[in-house]
Amino acid sequence: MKKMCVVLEDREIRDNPFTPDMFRIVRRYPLTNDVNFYQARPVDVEEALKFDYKPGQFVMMSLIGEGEAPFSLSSTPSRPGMLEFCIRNVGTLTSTLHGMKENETVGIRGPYGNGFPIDKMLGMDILIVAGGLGAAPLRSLLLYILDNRDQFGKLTYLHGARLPGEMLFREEFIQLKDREDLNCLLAVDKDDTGKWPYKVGVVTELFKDLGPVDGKNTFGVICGPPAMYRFVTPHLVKLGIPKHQILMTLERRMKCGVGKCGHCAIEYLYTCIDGPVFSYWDVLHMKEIIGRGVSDKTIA
Amino acid sequence: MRELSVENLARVEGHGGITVTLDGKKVKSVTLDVHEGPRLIEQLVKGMRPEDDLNVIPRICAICTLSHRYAAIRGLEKALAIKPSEKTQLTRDLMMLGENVESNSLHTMLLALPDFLGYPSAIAMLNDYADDVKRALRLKKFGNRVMEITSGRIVHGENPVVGGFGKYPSKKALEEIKVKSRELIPDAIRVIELFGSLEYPAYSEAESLFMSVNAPKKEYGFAGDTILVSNGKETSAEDYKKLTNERVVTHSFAKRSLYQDKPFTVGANARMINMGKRLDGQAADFFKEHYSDKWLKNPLYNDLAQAIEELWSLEHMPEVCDRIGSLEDTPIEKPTRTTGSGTGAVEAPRGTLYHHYDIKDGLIDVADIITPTAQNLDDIEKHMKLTAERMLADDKKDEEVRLGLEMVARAYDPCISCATHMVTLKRI
Amino acid sequence: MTRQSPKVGVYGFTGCAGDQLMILNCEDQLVDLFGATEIRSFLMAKSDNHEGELDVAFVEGSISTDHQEKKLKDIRARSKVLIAIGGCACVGGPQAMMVGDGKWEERFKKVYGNAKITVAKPNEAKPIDAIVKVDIYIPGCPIDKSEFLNAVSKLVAGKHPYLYQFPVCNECRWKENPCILYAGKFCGGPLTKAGCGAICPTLGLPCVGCWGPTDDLNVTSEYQLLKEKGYDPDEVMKKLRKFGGAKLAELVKDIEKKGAKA
Amino acid sequence: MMILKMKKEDLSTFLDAVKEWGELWGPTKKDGKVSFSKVDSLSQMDLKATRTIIPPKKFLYPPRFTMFDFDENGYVERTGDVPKRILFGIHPCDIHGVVIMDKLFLETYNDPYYRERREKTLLLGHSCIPDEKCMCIATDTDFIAEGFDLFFTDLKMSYLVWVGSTKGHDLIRMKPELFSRALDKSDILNYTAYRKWKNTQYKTMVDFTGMPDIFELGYSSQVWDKLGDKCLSCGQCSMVCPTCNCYNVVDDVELGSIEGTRDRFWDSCMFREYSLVAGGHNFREKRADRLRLWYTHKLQAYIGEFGKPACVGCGRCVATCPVDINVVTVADALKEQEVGK
Ligand SMILES: Cc1cc2nc3c(=O)[nH]c(=O)nc-3n(C[C@H](O)[C@H](O)[C@H](O)COP(=O)(O)OP(=O)(O)OC[C@H]3O[C@@H](n4cnc5c(N)ncnc54)[C@H](O)[C@@H]3O)c2cc1C
Ligand code: SF4
Ligand code: SF4
Ligand code: SF4
Repeated sequence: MKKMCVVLEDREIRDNPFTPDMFRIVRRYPLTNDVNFYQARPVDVEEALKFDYKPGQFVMMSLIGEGEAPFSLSSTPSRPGMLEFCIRNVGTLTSTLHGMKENETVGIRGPYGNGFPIDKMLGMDILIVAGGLGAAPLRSLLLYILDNRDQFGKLTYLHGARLPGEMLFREEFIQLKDREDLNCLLAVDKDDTGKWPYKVGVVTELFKDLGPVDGKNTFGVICGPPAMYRFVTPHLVKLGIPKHQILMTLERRMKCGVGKCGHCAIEYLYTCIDGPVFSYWDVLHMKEIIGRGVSDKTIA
Repeated sequence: MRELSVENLARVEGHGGITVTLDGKKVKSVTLDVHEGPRLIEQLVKGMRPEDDLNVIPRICAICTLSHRYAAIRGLEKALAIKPSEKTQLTRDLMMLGENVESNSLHTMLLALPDFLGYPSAIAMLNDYADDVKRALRLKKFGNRVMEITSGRIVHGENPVVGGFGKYPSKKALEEIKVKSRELIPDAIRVIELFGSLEYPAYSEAESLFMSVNAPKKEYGFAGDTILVSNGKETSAEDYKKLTNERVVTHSFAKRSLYQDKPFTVGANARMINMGKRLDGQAADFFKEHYSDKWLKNPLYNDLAQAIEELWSLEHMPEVCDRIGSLEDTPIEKPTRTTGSGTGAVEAPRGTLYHHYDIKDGLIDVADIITPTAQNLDDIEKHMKLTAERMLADDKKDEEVRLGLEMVARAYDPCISCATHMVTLKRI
Repeated sequence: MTRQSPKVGVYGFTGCAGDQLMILNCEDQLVDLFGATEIRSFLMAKSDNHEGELDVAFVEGSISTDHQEKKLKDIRARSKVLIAIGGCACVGGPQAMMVGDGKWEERFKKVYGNAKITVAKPNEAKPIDAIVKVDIYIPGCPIDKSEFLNAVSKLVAGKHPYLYQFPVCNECRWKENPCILYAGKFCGGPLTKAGCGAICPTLGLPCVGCWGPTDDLNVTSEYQLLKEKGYDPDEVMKKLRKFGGAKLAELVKDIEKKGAKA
Repeated sequence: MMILKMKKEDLSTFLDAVKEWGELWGPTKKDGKVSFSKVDSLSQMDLKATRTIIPPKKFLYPPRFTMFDFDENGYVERTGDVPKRILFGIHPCDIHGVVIMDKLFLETYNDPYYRERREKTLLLGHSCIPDEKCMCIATDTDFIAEGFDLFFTDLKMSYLVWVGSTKGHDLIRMKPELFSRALDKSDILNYTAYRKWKNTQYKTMVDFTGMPDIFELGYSSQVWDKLGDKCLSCGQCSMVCPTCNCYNVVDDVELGSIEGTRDRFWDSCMFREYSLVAGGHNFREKRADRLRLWYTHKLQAYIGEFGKPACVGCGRCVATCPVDINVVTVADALKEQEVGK
């Protein structure tokens, strides 16, 4: 048994992990009709370069009078100085945020969460599958790998959206398609414009165009709406990727980000400190993890 | 023919309006209608246990919430043959004093006074009468505090129950009331002086009859088992039907009352007329100073009566608190029978309120509630008609007539007397 | 950055006026309240009322005549945000406790006899969201000062009011009261929205349910429990319905049907 | 560990003396309400009371408090207004509860609000007599070796006093003449007899061994649905449990400004909105799911991590849940696959 007692006298950590620092929104523009892109920098510019994080981590963002909410970092630590977010307008805090202008300030604390296990991923092939807003944390990983391209193996990026107009960072990803060192495949469920030059169909359709995959040497990474996990994971398993190398980032309600408030608990794990990145293996023995429906039956 | 209508006479236990129909200079009719939707509360409590009835009926009116509660408790306790302890009785007295201070200060200073001084609201008076508005808010807040301490919260407190109280006020809270009530006496006196110095237009003057409870022990008070009529008669509260004779009129969801086929007045001035001589303390001095025959005719004096009554309520609190504090807490008394009838009569700030219950096998069989405003409605109509006629005869402008009518209606403090806003004139 | 003070209207329909009165009972904040907002219409507090476009409308009371229905629709049409204040507006109030039992007309006749009332056409009481869309609910009978002021303060600051939903039991526990229901007596706490501060259980009295039903109540379980404790099912139902309005009436329908079979 | 001896009748003198350090709090009973309250002396306490309705977590982490004051320039933490308090009369189970809370609030990220209160609160434990709802013997929390400042074991004629911290020792030094180091054979015998006797006092028999596996096996059991049908979602169980820590956070602004406060208040995983996320998805929409989380947390997950349950056997859930859902009934139901009456 581990020692239970915390010795008070030992600890000299006096910082308040709940205190937000003030950041200024320096850019803000719409990505789709309900998702905005934000760039933010500490009001105290000196601090800007000190904010270090890992892809897959998130921050708690405060708006005065609206409270706090967790948001993934969409930028990469390999390009320091500016934090980037893409945020969907779904409720109280996010709608006020959507109404804010450049130069206004928000509170930010973090980074929190485990982030992607970059150390373990070094030298491996990477297969990223993004759906909808899942692109937010995955863009961070993608840009990070592109900035450190020589340290990773083959890189594949699959991205699905409902409609062309709903694809986050559409122009950015379309440009990436030209890169030699990246296989970037894009799909939309439906093409209402009639001008979509790429795949029309659900994101799993893109697996047909993948080509050979060296499963044992690959990390599969998924992020998207809960239903997507159910459809995509079997494909990754079929490709021979070991379950502990299939990563997914999860969302839960959060009120603290630091493992105290309890809201993000999944059995004994906290999404905020033990996650938000979990492996499929974790998910398999924690049944509640992506909601009802992922029972032993559907996973087996 | 033209119609002078005073729309949205809000708070006559809901929403009402006054329509004055004019034919040249003659007033054809005055109708005060209540078009707030019917709630049928008396029917809904049928079949309920007495304790459940007590949760529902205070919701008839927020501003007389404790009066409703107390009237119901008195009626139910009679029906169930429960005798409350002295401590219970005194704590109920205290809560009524609180409601009286709250309601009277709200009505006199914040709702009626702006009319006399020519402002649309008390808030609009802030620039010129900041001290008086703040004084009124102080008094009102204290009245609320007394209600909170005794009943559990400011509005619709559930603490007073059949047979006693959930919890009695603590010694500390009683002390707070004692200290604060003494502190506020100068404020209450200023209110009397203010209303004592006002001119009360005589347009509405007419003879009337006045009814109130007869508080026990020849003291002034807000509850009693018999009813005094200013013609010298005294009737048991159980015979309330003979006094009030409720009837339905087509232009209103509120029922009406007549006594011996004539309208009558209930409220603070009725209490003063019937029991004013029993006042003591400084309130008695002010009563002697200001009381005159005019009170018997002019409903506007109700405002002054409320001001004097409020002082009396404040003056009485310390003594009541002391007596409550000196008694041991008593448990809630249990019913001694399950079938019976009883009528409770109390003086809500705006007049006598009756709650009659027939209980059968522990369940409510009949509930009959007669509110003070319902009793006053005919009287209000009568005085308004006179006011309109006389003002028109005096060649008053429509604007003035409208205000004059509003003032009369408001003087009755009809439940919440924000009465008679938005007067529009219609000509045919 | 200064914001324009929002244009506000306060309206009352069928009810006891307690929620409007609670606004007037904010004695310490009343002057600030009238300063921070532009109160365009508030019949209960002032005479110079102007109807027109509003940023926020507070609506009290249930709807029980055709006349009221029309007026409410008008208020909705000219308000950006419409807030239901109090139990009557939110769920219908005590006058809606028997909604749907089919005996309303019978009750009406008992009170008014056969008299024809011409002033308006009466109906069985409805919560306001049965007629118009409601943006925010501030429950309570009457509303709580601080919940109201919190909401107004946020609106004035251009923020969103927020009420986290949990039952009275939570607040009751914070007050460390012995549980009445655990002792086998009726208490409405588990079914009722918190916000009052568990006043009644703190006085040793059962929660009567005046904040209205929570969004997540298990009325069947409480009904069963009380029946097991020896309560008359009829009585339990009456107690449950008191402040539940249309919503509770819907929930207990099943129980009543099953109860009749049992 | 230092163990001292004190005469029974000296306790009152001792408590009067240590009041100099801070406010004295202890268990009191009023109107059927058993709670820790501020007292002037030992005479106002009721040391026979088994369990308070709310555990001492209320001192370290109040039901509602303000974390920050804010305006447009940022957030200023609100700490420093906590009084120094001495809590007398805490039982072993509740001290175990505090130890679990300490881990949660002081490790990984250090919660300054909890920390401040914890540092300013001295825990003076007291031995207890189990009642019919106590089950600390099953959770191995019937005795305590750490986490307190002083612990008083009542041996009828005298107290044996465990000194658990330097702060505890400082209190002893305020009245050193009341304590003696001279423990003799009879003290050991008395203490052994007390332990033996205490072991025989338990009436609630429950066995938590193997719980993690039973939970795993019973994940999809219909028992959860049956319990879910009964649960009232009242959240009482979370409020009273000494090891429930969940909270919610809200911002309030002042009228006419954008200054305001950020408050924290106790929350419960038994509430629907607790697990609701954007888009209206709820990971624990059904009451059965929520109950399972609650009990998994107490009887499965924590055992897996730390070798013992996050239940300290205080019996509060037994003494609280109106529909009889508690660690005992849930453990039994899972084992027997049947929800008892
Ligand atoms: C680790 C993590 C990373 C996230 N990254 C992003 C991101 O990059 N972009 C993005 O747009 N969103 C992200 N989210 C979701 C985002 O936190 C919620 O959309 C946000 O909290 C909604 O706040 P609101 O005040 O606008 O909504 P509210 O008005 O509070 O509520 C709207 C809905 O959101 C739910 N909700 C409230 N708080 C949370 C919460 N903390 N988490 C999830 N749902 C909540 C409510 O139950 C309600 O159903 C992330 C969430 C997590 C846990
Ligand atoms: S007394 Fe009532 S409100 Fe309080 S916990 Fe028990 S059931 Fe809930
Ligand atoms: S388990 Fe019991 S105490 Fe907990 S929420 Fe359910 S009914 Fe309430
Ligand atoms: S689960 Fe029950 S017995 Fe165990 S610590 Fe919590 S309240 Fe006490």
